[in-house]
Amino acid sequence: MISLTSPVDTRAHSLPAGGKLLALCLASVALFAVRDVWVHLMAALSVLALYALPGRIFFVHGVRRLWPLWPFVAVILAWHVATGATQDGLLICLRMLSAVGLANLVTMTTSLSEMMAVLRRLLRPFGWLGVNLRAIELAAAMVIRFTPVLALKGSALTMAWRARSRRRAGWRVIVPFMVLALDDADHVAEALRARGGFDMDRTT
Amino acid sequence: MTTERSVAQIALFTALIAALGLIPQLTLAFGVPITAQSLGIMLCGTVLGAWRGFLAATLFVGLVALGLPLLAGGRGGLGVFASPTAGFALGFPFAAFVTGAVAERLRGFAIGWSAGIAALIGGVVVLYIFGITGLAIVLDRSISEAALLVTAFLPGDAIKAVLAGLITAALYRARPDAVASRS
Amino acid sequence: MLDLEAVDLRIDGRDILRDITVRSDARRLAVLGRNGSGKTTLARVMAGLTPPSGGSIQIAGVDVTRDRRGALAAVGILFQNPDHQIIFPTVEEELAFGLTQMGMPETEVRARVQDTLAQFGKQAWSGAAIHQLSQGQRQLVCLMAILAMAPKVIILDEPFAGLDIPTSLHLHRVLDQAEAALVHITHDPRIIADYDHALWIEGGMVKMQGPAAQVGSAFEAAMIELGGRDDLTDLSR
Amino acid sequence: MLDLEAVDLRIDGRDILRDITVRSDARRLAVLGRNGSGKTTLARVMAGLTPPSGGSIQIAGVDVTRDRRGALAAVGILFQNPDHQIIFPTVEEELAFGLTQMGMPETEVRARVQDTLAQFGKQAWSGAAIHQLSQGQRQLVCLMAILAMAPKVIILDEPFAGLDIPTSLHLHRVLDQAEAALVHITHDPRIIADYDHALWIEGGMVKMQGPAAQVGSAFEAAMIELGGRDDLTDLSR
Ligand SMILES: Nc1ncnc2c1ncn2[C@@H]1O[C@H](COP(=O)(O)OP(=O)(O)OP(=O)(O)O)[C@@H](O)[C@H]1O
Ligand SMILES: Nc1ncnc2c1ncn2[C@@H]1O[C@H](COP(=O)(O)OP(=O)(O)OP(=O)(O)O)[C@@H](O)[C@H]1O
Ligand SMILES: O=C(O)CCCC[C@@H]1SC[C@@H]2NC(=O)N[C@@H]21
Ligand SMILES: [Mg+2]
Ligand SMILES: [Mg+2]
Repeated sequence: MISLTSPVDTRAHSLPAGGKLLALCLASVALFAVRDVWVHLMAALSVLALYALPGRIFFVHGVRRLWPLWPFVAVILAWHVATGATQDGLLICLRMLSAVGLANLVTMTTSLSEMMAVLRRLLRPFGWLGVNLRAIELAAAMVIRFTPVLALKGSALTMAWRARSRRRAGWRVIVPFMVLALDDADHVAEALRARGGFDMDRTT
Repeated sequence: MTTERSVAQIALFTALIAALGLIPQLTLAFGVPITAQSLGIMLCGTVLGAWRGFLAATLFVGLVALGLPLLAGGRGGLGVFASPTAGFALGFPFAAFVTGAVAERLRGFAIGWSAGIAALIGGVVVLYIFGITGLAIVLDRSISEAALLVTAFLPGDAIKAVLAGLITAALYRARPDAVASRS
Repeated sequence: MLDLEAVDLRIDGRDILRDITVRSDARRLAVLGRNGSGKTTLARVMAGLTPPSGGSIQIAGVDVTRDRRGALAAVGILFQNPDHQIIFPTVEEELAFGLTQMGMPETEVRARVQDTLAQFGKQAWSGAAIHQLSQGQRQLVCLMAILAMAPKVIILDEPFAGLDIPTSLHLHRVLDQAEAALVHITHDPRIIADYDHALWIEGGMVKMQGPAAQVGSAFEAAMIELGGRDDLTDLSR
Repeated sequence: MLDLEAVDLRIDGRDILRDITVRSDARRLAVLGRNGSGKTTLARVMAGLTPPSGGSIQIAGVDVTRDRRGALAAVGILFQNPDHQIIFPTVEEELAFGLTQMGMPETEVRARVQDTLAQFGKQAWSGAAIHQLSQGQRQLVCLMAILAMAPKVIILDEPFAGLDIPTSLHLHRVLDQAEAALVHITHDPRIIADYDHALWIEGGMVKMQGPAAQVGSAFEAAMIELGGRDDLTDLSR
């Protein structure tokens, strides 16, 4: 599965992930605290500049990922123009674009494994409290495993259906599919147990 | 229930929510998509029960935050949590939890009904509370204005709750011990 | 019965089947080949489940890839892995499904299901939950589901791999009595020694084709030769 | 090596295994039985995956049901259906997982994975997507994953059912050289003729136990006798 990391390498890639995340938090809080539209305009332009720094490909890629926000922008602007509060509308839109833009920027310049490492550090205290961190990590890996396997099982099931039916399978396979998926989860669970599993150090 | 089985089922349902995001979604005029993913959230609760449903949805939201494009339309990353739909995404785990908790408390009803009602309470009422709050904050609207926006989802979400009831009942018939809200 | 003409199949730019031509009216056709040679893929193509990238297929006069309604009466396929075939939770539902799909009225479906179960002495299974059966038992359920539909050609993908001796012997007799033509996929040449025609597939292509006894013994000799070596580089493809 | 004492297993009020006692230091132990007799269930119990309802199990001195970490070095199990065993999407990950679980450092894991692949001449598979492999190829992956972990006892649930002749012959040699003790489950008595000890399971109980040649031929005779009859009521349970 592809993550949403950027296609080009940037200098921001080498900055520590934890630092980027902390900066993002502070910036987001600041954006929601300030109510001056000029400050927001400056902020939005700075974010745009950040996107432009690594070059064209990065810029296009990043802006495309902000595109899903256009309906919000349109609705808010229309609404505020109609109610005569254009400046408020602008402020809300700019703030939203800057906040989402900055957050995307962190995602684009931080690899999945670095993110995982930060998460692991954040979760460590829970480990002391008895939370099974290895289980969490394996669960995440298994989601990535299940997604293509589910697609595969789905097509195997459709094939089994077509082998004995002239009608298309359609919605009728939803329940058999879920049953198959549940059974697959059971098999994976047993396969995990066969090779150690999670309770190795616990004597049940 | 072994830890392995819990973890495998949690991972499976997280993947299921992700897979439901592949069903082409319809984006409403104000930008929130109509998505089958909330059906996945309902099923987390009705099948896995409150806690494991909560964990499956949390894992999903966590993976989105880490940067995997699992939301409808291939969206993901931290930006999601600064955008107007953030309330819905952050509400997923709680919606799943309440769905499961309600389903567990309605054992007196036939399973289809208890699952359907639970899905309506958790997957619609609770999810909307989070979603509306998120919209109100990010778009700077009042709660009632934001609430007006989400009424557009009601018909679709009512259908999803019915589906959740039917699917859960059918699963219970095929694999009784896999439906946690009944065992 | 079987008419494959220059069948090709490419998946993701890889040739899985190449230029397979088989024309046979044999009642018993064997398909031999090593692991990964393309037997299962060929079976799926023959059953009309995977459309080929090139060439044409006719089974019992039906273009199985296009005419799915005709295909249902022409060809039935036993999948190699029972988990890939079973759709329903109980034995009865699984057996009834194909019959209902063929348009058989319900009372007749029920009678046919019971007959098929009785043929294998498994009347007790009708309401049984399939996932509680053992692997070999599940495989037998799959087989019964195909036999019940009585297609003109039955494709069996390693049917004996999971069955015990008495059940295998019994199945042998049932298949001998059945009117259907058989396409039997295996990597064990001894099982098909008395067949009419055999096809040896290697790397997705026909390596040899002819009378079963002849192809079978050539295949067996080659396999034992290969297995005797300790240099395994030949074994991988 | 193997010490099972009056093992019972009930599921949903049904006795699946009853009073199974086996005490054996044989390097090669065969488990014979018909479809549905309880072989796979017994294998799971032996591997510590299903806790028995009664009795006790020790494999290589480890109480495998309770001591899961100890069990990892004591016993490895090859599942009957490869799809039930495979956890990860690529061959490399699948082979590495068990080794990592045993606490092996990463560089060593990688080396061991490559060695195991090389032993079967399958270096080319390391990055391969498992779902694209054929059934027999997947089965071989599962086997390599077990062999890489080098447990003291290896339980094989019909390992040859899906493998071709050269791979079977090669596997035979590998298993002969392996230091591990084998528990080999099958319904084909010919395969295990040269084993040390055999166990014949019928309806979840031990029907016969002793030298493999003796048990094997008794089993074979009984099976052929059963299969020869046309009255099938005996075939169902
Ligand atoms: N979806 C796929 N994508 C790519 N390659 C595939 C796919 N399915 C099968 N293959 C490849 O095609 C070849 C033939 O596979 P197939 O399953 O037909 O073998 P087989 O002869 O049935 O083997 P076995 O005896 O092990 O069952 C294999 O090398 C396999 O890796
Ligand atoms: N979860 C379960 N619930 C109820 N019965 C079960 C369950 N699992 C297995 N059984 C029953 O236990 C019996 C033994 O099954 P098992 O899988 O051990 O057979 P087997 O000897 O391995 O057969 P095969 O040769 O077909 O693989 C079967 O009759 C099966 O129906
Ligand atoms: O994809 C996202 O960013 C999360 C938005 C979720 C959409 C919500 S879920 C409840 C309601 N019903 C829908 O069909 N869509 C919204
Ligand atoms: Mg095959
Ligand atoms: Mg078995």
